Order: sequence, then structure tokens, then C-alpha cells
Amino acid sequence: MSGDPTNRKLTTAQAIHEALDLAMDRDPTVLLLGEDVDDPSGGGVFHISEGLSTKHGEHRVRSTPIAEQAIVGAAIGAAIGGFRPVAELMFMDFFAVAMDQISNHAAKLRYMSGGQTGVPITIRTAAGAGMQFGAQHSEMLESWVTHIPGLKVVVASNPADAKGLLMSAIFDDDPVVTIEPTLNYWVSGPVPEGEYTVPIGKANVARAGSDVTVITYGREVSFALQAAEQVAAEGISAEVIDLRSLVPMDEEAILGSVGRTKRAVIAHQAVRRGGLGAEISCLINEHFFGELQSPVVRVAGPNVPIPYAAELESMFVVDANDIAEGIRRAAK
Amino acid sequence: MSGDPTNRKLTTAQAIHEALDLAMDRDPTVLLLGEDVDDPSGGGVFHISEGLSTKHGEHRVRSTPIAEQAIVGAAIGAAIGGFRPVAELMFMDFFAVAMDQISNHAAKLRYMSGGQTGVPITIRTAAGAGMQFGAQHSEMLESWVTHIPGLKVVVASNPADAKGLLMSAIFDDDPVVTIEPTLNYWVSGPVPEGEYTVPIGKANVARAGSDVTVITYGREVSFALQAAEQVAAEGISAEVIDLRSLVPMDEEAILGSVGRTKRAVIAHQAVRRGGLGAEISCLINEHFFGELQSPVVRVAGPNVPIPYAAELESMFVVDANDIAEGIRRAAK
Amino acid sequence: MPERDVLERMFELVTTINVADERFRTLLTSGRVRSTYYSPKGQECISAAFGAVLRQDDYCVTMYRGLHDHISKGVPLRELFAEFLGRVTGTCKGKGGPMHVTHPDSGLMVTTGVVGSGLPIANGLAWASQLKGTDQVTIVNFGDGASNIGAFHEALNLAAVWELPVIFICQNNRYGEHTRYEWATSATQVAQRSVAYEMPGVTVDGNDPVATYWAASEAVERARSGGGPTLVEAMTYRFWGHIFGDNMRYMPPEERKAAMDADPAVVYRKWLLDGGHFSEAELAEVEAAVAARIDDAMQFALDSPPPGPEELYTDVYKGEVVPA
Amino acid sequence: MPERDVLERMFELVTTINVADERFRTLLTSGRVRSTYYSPKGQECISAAFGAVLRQDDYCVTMYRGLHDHISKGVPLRELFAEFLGRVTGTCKGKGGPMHVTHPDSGLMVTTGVVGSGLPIANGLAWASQLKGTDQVTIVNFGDGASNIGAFHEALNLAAVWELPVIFICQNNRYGEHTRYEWATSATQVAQRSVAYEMPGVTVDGNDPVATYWAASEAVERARSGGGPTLVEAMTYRFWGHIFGDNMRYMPPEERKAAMDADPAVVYRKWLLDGGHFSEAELAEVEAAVAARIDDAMQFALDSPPPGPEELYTDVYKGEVVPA
Ligand SMILES: Cc1ncc(C[n+]2csc(CCOP(=O)(O)OP(=O)(O)O)c2C)c(N)n1
Ligand SMILES: Cc1ncc(C[n+]2csc(CCOP(=O)(O)OP(=O)(O)O)c2C)c(N)n1
Ligand SMILES: [Mg+2]
Ligand SMILES: [Mg+2]
Repeated sequence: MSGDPTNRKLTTAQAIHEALDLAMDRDPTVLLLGEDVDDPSGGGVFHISEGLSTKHGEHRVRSTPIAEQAIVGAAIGAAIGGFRPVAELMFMDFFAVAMDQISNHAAKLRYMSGGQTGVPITIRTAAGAGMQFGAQHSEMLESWVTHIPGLKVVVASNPADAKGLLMSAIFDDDPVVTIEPTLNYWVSGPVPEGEYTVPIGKANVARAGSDVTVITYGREVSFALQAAEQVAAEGISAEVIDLRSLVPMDEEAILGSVGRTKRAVIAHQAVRRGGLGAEISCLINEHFFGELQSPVVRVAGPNVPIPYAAELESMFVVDANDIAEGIRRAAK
Repeated sequence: MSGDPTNRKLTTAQAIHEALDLAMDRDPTVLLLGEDVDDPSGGGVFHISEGLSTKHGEHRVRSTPIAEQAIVGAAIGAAIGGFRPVAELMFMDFFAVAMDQISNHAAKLRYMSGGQTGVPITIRTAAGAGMQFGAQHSEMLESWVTHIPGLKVVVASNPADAKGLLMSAIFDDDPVVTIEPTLNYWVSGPVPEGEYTVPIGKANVARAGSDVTVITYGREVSFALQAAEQVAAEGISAEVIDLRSLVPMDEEAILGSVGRTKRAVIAHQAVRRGGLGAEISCLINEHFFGELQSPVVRVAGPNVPIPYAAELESMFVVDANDIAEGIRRAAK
Repeated sequence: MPERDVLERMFELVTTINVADERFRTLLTSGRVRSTYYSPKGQECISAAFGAVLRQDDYCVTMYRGLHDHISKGVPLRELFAEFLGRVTGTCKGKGGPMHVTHPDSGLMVTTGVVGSGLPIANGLAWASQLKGTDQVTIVNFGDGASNIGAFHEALNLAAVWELPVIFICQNNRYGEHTRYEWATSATQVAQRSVAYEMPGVTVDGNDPVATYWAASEAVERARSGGGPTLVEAMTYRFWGHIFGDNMRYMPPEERKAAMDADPAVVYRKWLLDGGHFSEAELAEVEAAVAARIDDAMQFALDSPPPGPEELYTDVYKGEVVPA
Repeated sequence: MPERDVLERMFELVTTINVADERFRTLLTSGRVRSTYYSPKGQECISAAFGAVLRQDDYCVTMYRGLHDHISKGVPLRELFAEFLGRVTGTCKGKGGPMHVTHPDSGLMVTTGVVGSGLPIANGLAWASQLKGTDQVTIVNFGDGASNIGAFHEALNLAAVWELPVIFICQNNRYGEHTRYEWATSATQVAQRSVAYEMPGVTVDGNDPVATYWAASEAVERARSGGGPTLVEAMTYRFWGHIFGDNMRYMPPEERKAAMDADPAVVYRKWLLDGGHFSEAELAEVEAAVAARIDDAMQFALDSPPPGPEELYTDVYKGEVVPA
């Protein structure tokens, strides 16, 4: 990460706000659109864009009807027309109503046009369980978008990365989906002032270790760090890799670490079947055939919809204990 | 497969037609809806439902507006109301406009209602490249739907299975997506007369072999069989498993075969990253840690949109040569 | 004038909705319960009117802001509250939650959290009745904001082409989340969108239960007798903003005050008294009975256990248990 | 009456579309070329009229049945045919194909294969012009069938709320694939759906280039001067059914015959002669020049090589080559 770290603390929501503000300051082609995003509408349900339409103008920060196809379509068209729109889709479950624009258009237009028209949009979305929002407001659906060639996909685990990754996403010349774990909005951490970027495609070693590599992203990074503490007490040294970017993925970082530890755990909240963990596990197994000390462990959601009752929902969510259990299995 | 095999040959399109007809004969709650499906509209663009509205009535075989959310929604509602609707979505790429109904509703309503309302619908869709239909009419998107708990997903590789799997799908009490490789519509094969089912969740050993297991489905099964012939000449005995059903998956069949061969190749047309091959590879690697003779090989589409030009499209499509290459790598 | 028992039924429903809403907001404020909650307060007369018109075997599809619709369609209060609280005794064993209440015995078929997505499903339920030749009617409730999403359009067109016995009820509370109707919707009234489908459309004062009752009766009669769908737009207001905890800063205070001063439940009560339809004692009796039922239901819910861990893995597929 | 050069421009465009369409169908029939092909024959006057009104820097979004729109917007014929044939000299290097022609230099920004999906994107292009303060106009072409899909509704509402300089052109050819307009659409005319958005809407005879020219001029003028969007419905007919090879059995033969007997290109040619606007020699000269240009373009396309294998892996992301 470039930019000077400071001790200033912000929530992830504030960090994202700051990235949007700085990007709009720097470049007049940066636009913001989505439901409720302007100030007359309260600056968004999570108040992330509060103040931005007042500062940058209501023509640049536009509240939209509840019409996700229209939102993403408008972003795509404006991007082809020379702008860098940031579209907000409130929850990732609602990608389901806009997948045609995302998958068939945003992702493919550069290719279909033979490179003539790029689509430099950013799609921001909140995702993840843990707030008792039920089956239709809680999913991590990174598998849907990472499977679509033409999209890039990032997930920040902390406020500083949320800001830096979003800056990279906005100024990337291709469509980037930034998945924002909902519960992280209220999590604080140090965030450097001013402009900086966290490059897309570079993972971060969140904790160094020598026995087992834990590969994870988003909200599970903090759980992985807690799990690493738990198992440290048992004499297991776990390295935690925060992917930050799912597409492109920092294969070098993964392979470098597992090359040393020879043991790997992959943790994510999304359901196991077809989760991104499968792809990462393949990468490792294909590369280290016969060299691993134990089978690659996937710690992931069970293959069920997300239940409402708190007791069931907390069983669904991958937490520090689940990851610690995974590490112990890998370390055996 | 129950039902007597005969030498009667039908195309896959005819076999599917026959399944629909028989299902409607047997059970008055079976309905058909989709664009152009009734006879005044020509019985569908692939003429699969030709004759069915005339025979079973236009109230049971209904052409719809071009409105995939309305189509799937109507199917869901009718299913909750006591029917077994079969909805046709012309190409799988168009799942993108109906994913909300498919993922957030069809798949989740049983769970969200605590088991009170099931959604016994079948969603039929054509999929796959090879006809120069370009980037928006060619995708195999099984990864999207296999990742959604609550859905079942089947893909037939031949006309007899297409009929039997569709019969199972229609009479299954949960939502089933039947992916129909477009090019297979015109492929003929023996199809038993009358009613029979191919059970969902059971794979088929399409070719017995002892050196390498090839796991595949849909159109790639015929390519895998050709590849097996190619490598047989080189002294490699390949077993070919036709999955038939992607969710639930016949893990026993896969593990049984790989348990003998200790070498596995997975082949599918969908792009590699996040393709179902990753999940299958994980299953094998997790089960046979340290026992495999070579790394599991994935033969899959490159991570690109599907190009129009025939020369590029044929490079994109996984064919017999690609699979043979994969088998050779696994057999090393 | 509607029959006296209709007026009473509507009063009972309005009262039930309001008491339930108050209790639930109190529970949340006290911190005893944590949940997302979309108060229907202000919109109660719309559901009450339809509740007085519909039969038990009619179908209802509603949404996250659905408590008023659940109650009016007759979902039993104990199971309803237990579901809101995520208890195993809930309508859906606590697995659905307030955004996903289902109770087929009372005709409450689907509650959805995705804006507009209930409309296509309602068509299917209506299609089922049409095929079976029953005279059941399906209603689907949604907001003004939902009238801008694609599913609305697809559903209304299909319903019109297929002449389905379905009623699209737009509860126009002037806001979609924090965005004012006018800033999101290019139509003076949602009802005028019925022109696009050559479907009967009507705008009614949703805060007037009697007016809404007549509009409901007409639409239901049309659907029941094979006359096809209707778009009913009921004008109303949300007293408590979008979601429990909403700062409501985007709502002009005078606007909200005016709406609350004209509380439709209070106005209706007064109208019943002033018109000599019921005595104070009669209404108080209804109110006491309602309060007792709500207390009982609330206590039932609070006393109920959560679903057991095995419930995580059931109901994904019929009769199967998914491996952990 | 439009200016003489407008009449000539429309004649040239109509002729170019028809000759290109004939040649392409001949190529397919001969088996020399294999492709999905959606003939625009019958609809040529609509695009020609808009082509005569629009500027090069105006934006156009169209769809799989798009040859007439591509030609009218000025996409160069050589590159256009080469794209149809999947050659590296095509507008998109053969990677897009006929369903996905893009040529920004002539303002042809997007061609999509998903019904209705171009409308939301057209809004974005119009938004870009609005933000830049240019007076560019965006048009988006779609079919009658597309007027029933959700994206249509979302796009028209947003365009109206944001007062975007966009024109929604519904080429109503009476069928969506094999389904008749009336069986899928509950609206006597698509244009009446503009009422739902309080947007100007007009139905015009799309087979009459002069009438369409005036409707186009009015809508373009409105958009260019900040007056917002328009829905233009142009009534027309597809001569060759949905797709090349269509058995057309679902189209009543008398209906099709009547349409073909009133071939709009033939009618227009006769009108130009009868009205004394052009002499036979003048029109023949245009026709000869068009035929020569098409021959040249066709030959160019046929002589061009396919894209090289490296093209499979480029243009997924800017400036990157994806690993094989
Ligand atoms: C497809 C979709 N987009 C966005 C949301 C987030 N959201 C939840 S409620 C709501 C506002 C809906 O407004 P309206 O339809 O007027 O209903 P109201 O809440 O006013 O009753 C929004 C945008 C959603 N649930 N679904
Ligand atoms: C979302 C979607 N659904 C279905 C299709 C298949 N399809 C291709 S063209 C077409 C008919 C479109 O009719 P219309 O809009 O009237 O245009 P026309 O072809 O008549 O010009 C359909 C259904 C599609 N391409 N996209
Ligand atoms: Mg509202
Ligand atoms: Mg048409």
C-alpha cells in the first residue's frame, strides 16, 4: 500500500465515503448512482455517500428508481460515453435482478467489440450474513461474478483496504465488482489520509506463519486472524493470506506461502459447493501435487439457504472456531 | 434406466418432446410455458413442443410474452398452487434476466417457508457454444445454478437420457434446471418407447476403463468417448463417467472409479475459473489425498467470453482432442 | 355503506395491526429483540379493507413491510410473532423471518424481500386457480417504488394477456426507502400505468377504509367473476420511515406531522363513533380483546424456543437432510 | 415535404439495406457462409428515416436484427460485412459477429442479442451527453416483443425522470419470434405505454419513410434541445420471418403476401418517381453506385482472413492477454 499509514481511525463506511469523495475530486468523470445515494435521499441507507451530492453536484451523484437493470445499464452506457460511474446495488442478492447487464454486457462489451469499447464501471455492493436479514439479503455471491470473464472482483477486509481497493476499482479501465461485507461497515481501523491505491491483484499477508496457510478474504480475514491466535496457543503457526482481489487472483502469493507451509486452509462464508474455495484448492492441488502434507481444507458455508433465526444463522456463518478447526485438521 | 431399450432412434429434440407429451398425458398438473411454445406460435423455435398445445390444450401449453421473470414467476406460483410447470428459457445466457426468480425464489421458498411450500418446477434451457451464436447465446452457466442450494441441475448427453432425466425432473418435488446442449437437439440415438425415468443423482459409466477416469457431462461426453478411442490406440484405457446430474452429484460413482484408476480428468465447456470442474476436483483431492498417481486434470474453456468467428469459437470449445490431451497428461 | 360486520371486521383488523406494531416496536426499542422491522403503521386501512373482502382460500403475496397484510389475511398471531422472533413455533419454524412469512392455511403464500418480485409469482397462483376453475382471487401487495422495477411491468402485462384473477395493490406511501416518489417515478399516479396494459386501474385513498373497501370489492368481484386483473393504487403514508431505526431526516417534518395528525386508525374510530355505527363501549371491547390476543401471542413467541440445530439442514429439498 | 437531399439520402439508405440484405441471404442460401441472420427486410424505411435525421456523433444502440440500423448509422460497409462473416477486418475483428457490431466512429455503440437489454445502456450514453453538455442524441432500436420485458420499463421510467436525450424506437413488426403481437402484448399500440412515464409517444407508419422522417425529426429535435425522451413506435413487417431459415408457418400467408405486395422500398421508389422528385435515370444511378459499393464490401469481406488464434485471449481486459 502506498500512502502514509496514520493512526487516524475510520469505519469501513467512512473509508469508502472518503474514497468516493477523493475520486470525484480528482476526476470529473467519476459519477455515483444508485438507490437513495443523493443527499435529499439521505446519502444512502448506510449513509456512505452522505454529503457527496451536495459537494459534487446532483448531476454527478444521482439517486435512481428501484431498477437495478436501469442502474447498471446507465452506468455501462455512461462508461462507454467516457465516464467512470460507480453504481451501487444495495445487496449482492439483488445482483440476481441485474445479472444480464453485469454478465452479458458490462463483462463482454470490450471483447464483443474487439477492444473498441471498454466499460470502466465499479459496482459496489453489500454482502454477507450475520444480521438476521434472512435468505434474500445475506448472500456472498462471489462465485457468480468470478466465473464471468471480463469482470474483476475485489473484497476488502479492513477500512484501509476498502478505501484503497475502491480507488483502484474506480480508475481501472474494466468493470470491477467491489463486494463489501455489510457488517464491516461499522468496523473501524486506521486509514491513511489522502489518495492512495491498493492494487487489484495483490494479496496481503495479514499474518506471517510457518505451519499452515489460511487463504481467505473479506470478513473472514478477522476470523482467520483470531483462529490463528487460538491455534498459536496450541503450537501451530498459521499464516493468513488476505486475497483482497478475487479476480485477478494473486496466485504467486498463494503458491509462495503454501510452497513453504505445505498445508492450506481456505475459508469463505459462501456455500461450499461451487464456492471460490474450490478454485483456490484446485490451484494448490494442481501446483503442489504430491508435495502437500495434508489435504487442502475448505471451511465454507453449508449448502443451504441462509436462515433467519439467530441460532441457525450463526451456525451458517464461518467463524473463528470453524477456521481454527480447519487449521487443526490441516496441521495434523 | 428402467424401460425397455429399443432400436428406435430419435433426436434429442424429439426425445424431449416425447417426455413432455408423456408427462402431460400422465399428470394433468403438468404445464408448459415459455416463448413460442404453443402451436399457433410454431411449437417453439426448436419445434420441441410442436403439437402439444393442440393435443393437451392451450391452457396447459402457453406461449408467453418475452418476459423471463414473468415466466419463471408464473411457474413458481403455479407450482405453489399445485401444478408441475415446465418453463422454457430459450438460452441459458438469459438466466441472467430471471436469476432473481430462480435463485431468490424457486430455490429458497421451501426453506424460507420452513418446508410448507415446495416449488416443483422444471426449467428447461438450451446452452453451449458451437453454432456461432456469439457471446450472448452460447454459455454453459451450470456454475451459477449448482452454487444455489435448493436447485437440482441435470444435463443429458444423449436422447434417451434427455427423455428420462426430464421425466424425473418434472415429477421431482423440487425445482430442477435441465440444461440442454443446443447442438444435441439434432443428435439422434436410440430412445425407449413409453414412460421411464433416469434417476436424478445417478451417474452413468459411458465407457469402462482402468487407467484414467474422465468425468464429464452433456455434449462433452461424446467427445470424451472419442478421446477414449484415440488414447486406447496409444494403450491408455479411459473410463468415461457421464454425470447426468450435477446436483445432486453421484459422488460414489466418481470416487468408485477414481479409487480404481487413481487418475482423473474433468472436462466441461464452461470456462475454467469457477467451473464445476473445480468442485469435482476438490471432491477427488479431498478424498484421495496422497493416493492419486497424477494431478487431477481440468479440461475446460479458457477464461474468455465466447467469440463469434468460427475459428476462434472452435478453439474455445473443449473437443475430443483437448480431452485426449488431458487424458495423456493424467496418464503420465 | 358496507355492512356493520364489515365495519367491525375492519376496525378489529386495524386495531390488531396497530397494537401488534406498537408492541413490536416497543420490543425492539427495549433491546429484548433484534430484528429488521418495516413498520406498516399508516398503511393499516388498506390491508384491513382487503381483509374484509377476501376469503380465507384467496391467495395473498406480500413483502418485507407485510405485518398488516399477514394479519389481515388471517395468519394466526402466535405463529406470526414467533416467526418474527425466529422461534421454532413460528409459521416457518423461524427459518424465514419477518421478510419471509408463509402460511398456506390462511392463504398467505409468499412474503418476499426483493422489491417487485412477488408480482410474477402472484400471477402463477392466479393461473393455478384459473386452471383449477375455482373462483379464488390472488392479491399481491407492493410499494410505489416497486412500480419502477422490471418485474412489475412483466407481471402486469402477463396478467392482462392471460386475464388472470389477480389484483395488484400498490400501497403508495410516497417513498421507496429514502427516495421520494416524484424523484423516482415519472407518473403522477401509479394507477395510470394500467393504461399500458389496458387493465382497469384505480387510485383510492388508502387511509379511508370504506373507500378502499369499495375499491377492493370491485376488483375482487371482477377477478372472481373472470373479469381479469386490476391495478389498485392506495394512497397512504409510512409513519415510521423505511425501517426501524430510520433517522427519517429525508422526510419533511411537517409532511410527517400532517400524516400522523390524520392517523387513519384514529380517524376511522372517530368516524365509527360519530356515525353512530358503534358505541365507545363496543369499540373498547374489541380493543381489549385484541390487546389480550396480542399479549398472548407475544408471550407465546417470547416463551418459544429457537429452532434446533438440525433445522439448518432440512427443507432445502423435500424430505432430505443436507450434509453439514 | 423534406428537402430533396433528404429524400435522396433515404433512397440511398433503403437501397443499400435492401441490396445488402439480398446479397447476404444469397450467400447463406448458397452455403458459402454460415451464420445466424435476422433479416431486416420490410423495416428498412425506419432506419433510413432516422439515418437521414441523425448526425454522425449521435449514438445508436441496436440489436441482432440490426443490419438496417448499422447501415443507416453509417457503419462502413466493408468492415460491417467482414464482421458479419467473422473476419479479422470486421468492425470487431470478427469477435462480436452480426449480433454484436460496434463502431464508435459512426456512433454505433452497442448491438445486443438480449431482448430489451439495449435500452438501459442507451440511457447511459444519453446521460453521458447530458453531462458533457453536448447536444448529441441517442437512439435505441428494439422490437414490439421487447416492449414486454422488464428492462424496457426500467429504462423508459429512468429516461423520463432524468429527462435524457434518448429516443426509444420500437420497430413493431407484429411478431416477437413466432408469437403474434396481440398474444403477447396487452396494449393496442406500444406507443400508449408512454402514458405510464408521462413521456411523449407516437405511432407512425414505419413503411412510409417521409412520415417516419417527420416523427424522427420531431423526437430528435426534442431530445437535442433538452426536451427529454420520446417513444416512437414504427409499424412495419418482417418479410423473412424471425431468422434465416424460418419456416414462417405461424405467419398467415395472406398477411405476408399483403405486406410484400406493399414492399415499402418499391412504394417509396414509385413515390419518388411519380412525384417528380427524381428521374428513373437518377435513381438507377444511385442504385448502381450502391450495388458497386456492396459488391466491393462483400468481396472485401470474403477475401479477408479470420482472426488469428491470439485474438481468443485479448480484449477480455484492457491491454492484457488472458492465459490459454
Ligand atoms: C430488487 C431490490 N432492490 C433494492 C432493494 C432494497 N429495498 C428494500 S425496500 C426498498 C424500497 C421499496 O419501496 P416501495 O416499493 O415504495 O415499498 P415501501 O418500502 O415504501 O413499502 C428498497 C429499495 C430490494 N429489497 N430489492
Ligand atoms: C431476454 C431474451 N429472451 C429471449 C430471447 C430470444 N429471442 C430472440 S429474438 C426474440 C424476439 C424478439 O421480438 P421483437 O422484440 O419483436 O423483435 P424482432 O425480432 O421482431 O425484431 C426472442 C424471444 C432473447 N434474445 N433475449
Ligand atoms: Mg413506498
Ligand atoms: Mg417484433
